[in-house]
Amino acid sequence: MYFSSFSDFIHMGGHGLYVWSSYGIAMLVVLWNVVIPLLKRGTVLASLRQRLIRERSHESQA
Amino acid sequence: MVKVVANAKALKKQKMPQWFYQLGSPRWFYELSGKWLPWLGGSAALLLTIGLVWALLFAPADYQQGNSFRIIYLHVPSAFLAQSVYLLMAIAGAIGLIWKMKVAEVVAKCAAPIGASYAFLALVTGAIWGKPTWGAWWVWDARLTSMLILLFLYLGVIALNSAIGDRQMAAKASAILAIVGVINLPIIKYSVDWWNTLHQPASFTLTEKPAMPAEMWVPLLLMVLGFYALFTWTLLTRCRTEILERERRAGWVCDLLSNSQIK
Amino acid sequence: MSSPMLQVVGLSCERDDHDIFHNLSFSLQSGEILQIDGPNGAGKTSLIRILSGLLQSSEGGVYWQGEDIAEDRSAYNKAMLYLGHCTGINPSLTPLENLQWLAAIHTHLDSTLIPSALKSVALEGYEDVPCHQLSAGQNRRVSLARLYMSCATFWLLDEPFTAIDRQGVGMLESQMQRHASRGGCVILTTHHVLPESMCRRTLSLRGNGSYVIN
Amino acid sequence: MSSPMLQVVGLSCERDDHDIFHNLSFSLQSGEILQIDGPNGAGKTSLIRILSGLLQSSEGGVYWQGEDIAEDRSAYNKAMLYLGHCTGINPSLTPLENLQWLAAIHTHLDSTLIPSALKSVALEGYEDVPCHQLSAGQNRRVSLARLYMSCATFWLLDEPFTAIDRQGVGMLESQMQRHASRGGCVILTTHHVLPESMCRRTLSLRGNGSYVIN
Amino acid sequence: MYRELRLAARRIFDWLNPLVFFLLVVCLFPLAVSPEPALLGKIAPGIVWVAALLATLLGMDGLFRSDFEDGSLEQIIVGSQPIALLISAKVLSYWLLTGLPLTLLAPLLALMLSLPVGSYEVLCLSLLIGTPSLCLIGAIGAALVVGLRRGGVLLVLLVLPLYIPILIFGSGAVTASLQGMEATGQLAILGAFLALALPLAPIATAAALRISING
Amino acid sequence: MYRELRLAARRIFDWLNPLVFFLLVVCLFPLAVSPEPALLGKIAPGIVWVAALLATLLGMDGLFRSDFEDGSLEQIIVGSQPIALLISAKVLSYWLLTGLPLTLLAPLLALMLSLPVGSYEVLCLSLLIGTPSLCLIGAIGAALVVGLRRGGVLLVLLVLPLYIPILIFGSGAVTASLQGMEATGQLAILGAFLALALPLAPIATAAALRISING
Ligand code: HEM
Ligand SMILES: Nc1ncnc2c1ncn2[C@@H]1O[C@H](COP(=O)(O)OP(=O)(O)OP(=O)(O)O)[C@@H](O)[C@H]1O
Ligand SMILES: Nc1ncnc2c1ncn2[C@@H]1O[C@H](COP(=O)(O)OP(=O)(O)OP(=O)(O)O)[C@@H](O)[C@H]1O
Ligand SMILES: [Mg+2]
Ligand SMILES: [Mg+2]
Repeated sequence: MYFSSFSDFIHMGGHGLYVWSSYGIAMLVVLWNVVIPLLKRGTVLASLRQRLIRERSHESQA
Repeated sequence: MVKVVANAKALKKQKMPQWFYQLGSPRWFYELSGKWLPWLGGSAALLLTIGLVWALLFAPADYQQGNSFRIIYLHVPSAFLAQSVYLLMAIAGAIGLIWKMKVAEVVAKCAAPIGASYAFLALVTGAIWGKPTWGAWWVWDARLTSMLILLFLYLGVIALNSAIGDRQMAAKASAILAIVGVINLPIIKYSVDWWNTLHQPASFTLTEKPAMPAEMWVPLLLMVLGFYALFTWTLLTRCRTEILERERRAGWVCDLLSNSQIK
Repeated sequence: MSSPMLQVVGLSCERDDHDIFHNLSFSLQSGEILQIDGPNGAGKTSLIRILSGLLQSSEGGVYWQGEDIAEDRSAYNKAMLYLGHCTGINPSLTPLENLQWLAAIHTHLDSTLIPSALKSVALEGYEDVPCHQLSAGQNRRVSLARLYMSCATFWLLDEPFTAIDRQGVGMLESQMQRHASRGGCVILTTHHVLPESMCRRTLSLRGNGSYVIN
Repeated sequence: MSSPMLQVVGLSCERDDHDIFHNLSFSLQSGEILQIDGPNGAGKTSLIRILSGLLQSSEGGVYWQGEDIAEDRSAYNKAMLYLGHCTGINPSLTPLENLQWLAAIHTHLDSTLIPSALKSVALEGYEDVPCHQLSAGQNRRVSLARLYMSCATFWLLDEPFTAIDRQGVGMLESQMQRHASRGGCVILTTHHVLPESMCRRTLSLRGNGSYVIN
Repeated sequence: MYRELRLAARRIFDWLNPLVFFLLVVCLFPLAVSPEPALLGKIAPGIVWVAALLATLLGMDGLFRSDFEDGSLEQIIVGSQPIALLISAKVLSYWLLTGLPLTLLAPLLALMLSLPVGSYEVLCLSLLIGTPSLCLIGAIGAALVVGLRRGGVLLVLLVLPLYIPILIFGSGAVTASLQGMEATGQLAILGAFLALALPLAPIATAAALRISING
Repeated sequence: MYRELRLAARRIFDWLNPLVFFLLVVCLFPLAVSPEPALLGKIAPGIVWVAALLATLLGMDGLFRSDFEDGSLEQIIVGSQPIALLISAKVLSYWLLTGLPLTLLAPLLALMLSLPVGSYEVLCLSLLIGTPSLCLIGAIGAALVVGLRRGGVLLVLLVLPLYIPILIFGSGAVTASLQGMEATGQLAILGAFLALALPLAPIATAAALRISING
């Protein structure tokens, strides 16, 4: 363990703001890269299913 | 006569090995990537967690830069990724153009926003790091400039892709742009290198041992590997969605959709 | 029977979601005129553009004298005259200059025939007026003047009669017949009722993916 | 006799050097249909544009219910539906959005009638497709849907049948007749031969400056 | 107005484009001139203002062109709404999609050009007041050239001279604040331009459109 | 080629326009930045080069657009001449109407920006070698966006990043000569770019046009 106390860890020897904001932004970018594909997959699957159901019902009518 | 021509076409296709065409089959790609996905996700999570804890808690501070040095664990992996993703995108685009391989088109399209996000991250972390180190958020240095241009190249590809309605046209047009852009990459890199430089030289090379102590570069290596694994996971997930959308009328997709287990 | 000039095999066209037409096959002999017919949005223009090589079909092939047009464009381009919805006429140039330019890029157009062609489409006296000062029909006529200066075997015309007056329509019809009787072949789309005297086949697109030929 | 709706007095049109037509006068009663006829370049479009107020005549005036349209545009604009060579359809918008926009700038268009109007021109199901993905005839149909949602008295249509299929032409003709029988009036240009059943007058421009009305 | 915004929203990237252009043009200068922060800081107000001006001008060319080509403009003229009002709506939505984001992006660029932090406020304020005038004046030019082929280049010619006073006072305001002086005077003049252009420019534009359509 | 030149000659002002744009943009800087000769002289190479770049880019958007709209492009594609050849002719005539006059005008502007006389030669030479590459690369972008609405702004985004190396070496050459150094290195690199772009860019443009037409 490099840091001796939690406040040291937050403070980062005066560079806390820089380090933590970078890690924060990185977190956002990583989250964006994880969440967006999953969300998109969800919506696309739902809409494709809907389509399929609609088309099937059309076919059975015809 | 028509048959003869068709045969000639088939012959031409035979020039590439079989696996190449298998990879080109969206269904095959979809099924294979489905098997890889959990492993990739798992290893990305593992590598990133270990790397992060090590980087933040255990790695020593740099004797000159102090703790701001810890930004390297984000900056370098994202900078590496941003560049290799562009190359990947251009190669996939070229394959899509030359062999009309659908999967390659999909890969090229899906790689662009991911690459742009890492280029953005590299820029932002670099800028934040620059403030304590160089005393300025931004300087017109070679590396920084070339990274900025890379981001613009990504944005151009994305914008072109979204501006063209037709999917195939969009894929082909942005492939051309990506390929032209790739010629530009080394040019920018060397021209600006030669033009003005402040940024650190490479710390990792294939041939030499890193100058940093191991407790510094091992977590960096872990982070780099973790970022690559995460990128692959994101890419595959995006591609799978895109493939479903494109192939929605194919039989196998309909079967897949009516199978309610798949989420 | 002689081998067909143009052969269309299993052509399908897909735009966005739905099939425009599916598995369309026909062939055209020298001396034939084929009218493509069908309601708005049936896919006539799409078919013409595929035949011209401007649009890619999702399946199937088009063969000109046995050669796939996707493989070797140059022979086909030399033998084909294409006239689309857009006329290819630059509004800032005069009819004369426009036709000169067209003759320069198409080997089948003979630039020495330009004056007589302009006369045939009743544009004598307008040679030197910039095209943006011409009426809609006059602009189409400039483009149609190509039919009077071309030695291409195959004419591919998308709604050639748009904006043309009645007399002009009759004149164009007889020009097409003349071309066919000389051994050329013509494919055209139009909503006009062609005269009985004009012997031709029709391909009717139904708008639901199916088609009829007779 | 009731006073005429539209009165055209001594109209002349000169473009560049030459007279297109000279001293043209006619008037239109409520319930009448007037077809403007003539060879290409005779000046039909020029006349229509003068009547719409888009082009200025070199001489003469156009009077709507006794008022010079050059003096007071707003009353005239509220009563007139103009459909030109260009459709006024933005290719990036959908048919629905296009008609909504048109309804917003024209008080005589009723936006609640858009769905039924689109149905009348056989564009049901295309409401949400961007117009650049529609065929030539479908684009014209979007613009023509206005005829089914307008309470304007006076329709001014320049070649409304361009690119429309045969069935569509019949449908439009009956819509115009319905409008006339309700007391509206219509001026249209077309090269089509209108059916005998459609009672109308014709104004034939000769292309040499003279004209005939019957 | 609604249609305009919708048209723009159709392509989400459309409204990113002027921004990216702005950013790119600003980036060209350090590359072409010199990367020294001291020199850059000195020329920064001028560069940002010139870039903003060019970014506004760039898309202006297309403001009425597509409406002209597809006949929408004819419909507007034979329509029953006041033309000047429709034009104001169009210009407003154009500004919302270019001028406003430009203003918001300006501090970032100022940072990249090492402009001292104290001048950011004046920079943004001057852009906020100045860019609407640019849009309004540009619209007059766009209306004049709409029927012409290659109108784009002609437009630049017509409009740039009119832009010069705005440019001078806009960049002057920032330069003044850079030198520690008050910039209120210049900003007030910019405001006066805007107050003048807001009612008058749409009327001039409407007249120009009528002329262009009479072709 | 002949048609292109004739088209341009039709409007005599067409080929004056990029020049006037170039002139105006260059004049904006003394107004926006500061009229001090010492400062201006220092930033002059960069400004002239950026203005030349923008002037080239400005008309680029229309290079294929009118041909696309009136159907000439379809005719070129179904025509029997090699497409890349026709494109080269088109780009060449575009350059003759923009790049070349720009190069000839540059000394005048350099004078206005108080650039020392010794650098004029290098400035002209760098523009002479550099602007054809700009035109060739721009044509690729123009071909990609030709079918799109508001392609103009997108074009800038696509093409500017590709212009940057040329800009750096072009203005670098002038700056070097300003500081009394040899500029041969930069000029040689510009020449190499041109040698690369001359055969390759028309091919890429042709491919892009084929794709754009397939709509
Ligand atoms: C906005 C600012 C910055 C940008 C755009 C940027 C960009 C880059 C890029 C593109 C790389 C990858 C280089 C390669 O692939 O060889 C990189 C690596 C690196 N950067 Fe930065 N950088 C920035 C600021 C900084 C700062 C302020 C520092 C520290 C003082 C820094 C330190 C490093 C280090 C140590 C590497 C690893 C070099 C290597 O292993 O190749 N960077 N940066
Ligand atoms: N902008 C213009 N400038 C000068 N002359 C023009 C212009 N537009 C048309 N003309 C001329 O005016 C005459 C009439 O043109 P107009 O467009 O009115 O004809 P039209 O009867 O509508 O023909 P069409 O049946 O081909 O549509 C033509 O001879 C044409 O050359
Ligand atoms: N660029 C496009 N993208 C997607 N779909 C399109 C595109 N162009 C046309 N379509 C669709 O393809 C179908 C056929 O269009 P096409 O233009 O071939 O019809 P057409 O038979 O020529 O009709 P018209 O008689 O109106 O000219 C239409 O339903 C149309 O909606
Ligand atoms: Mg059609
Ligand atoms: Mg007409």
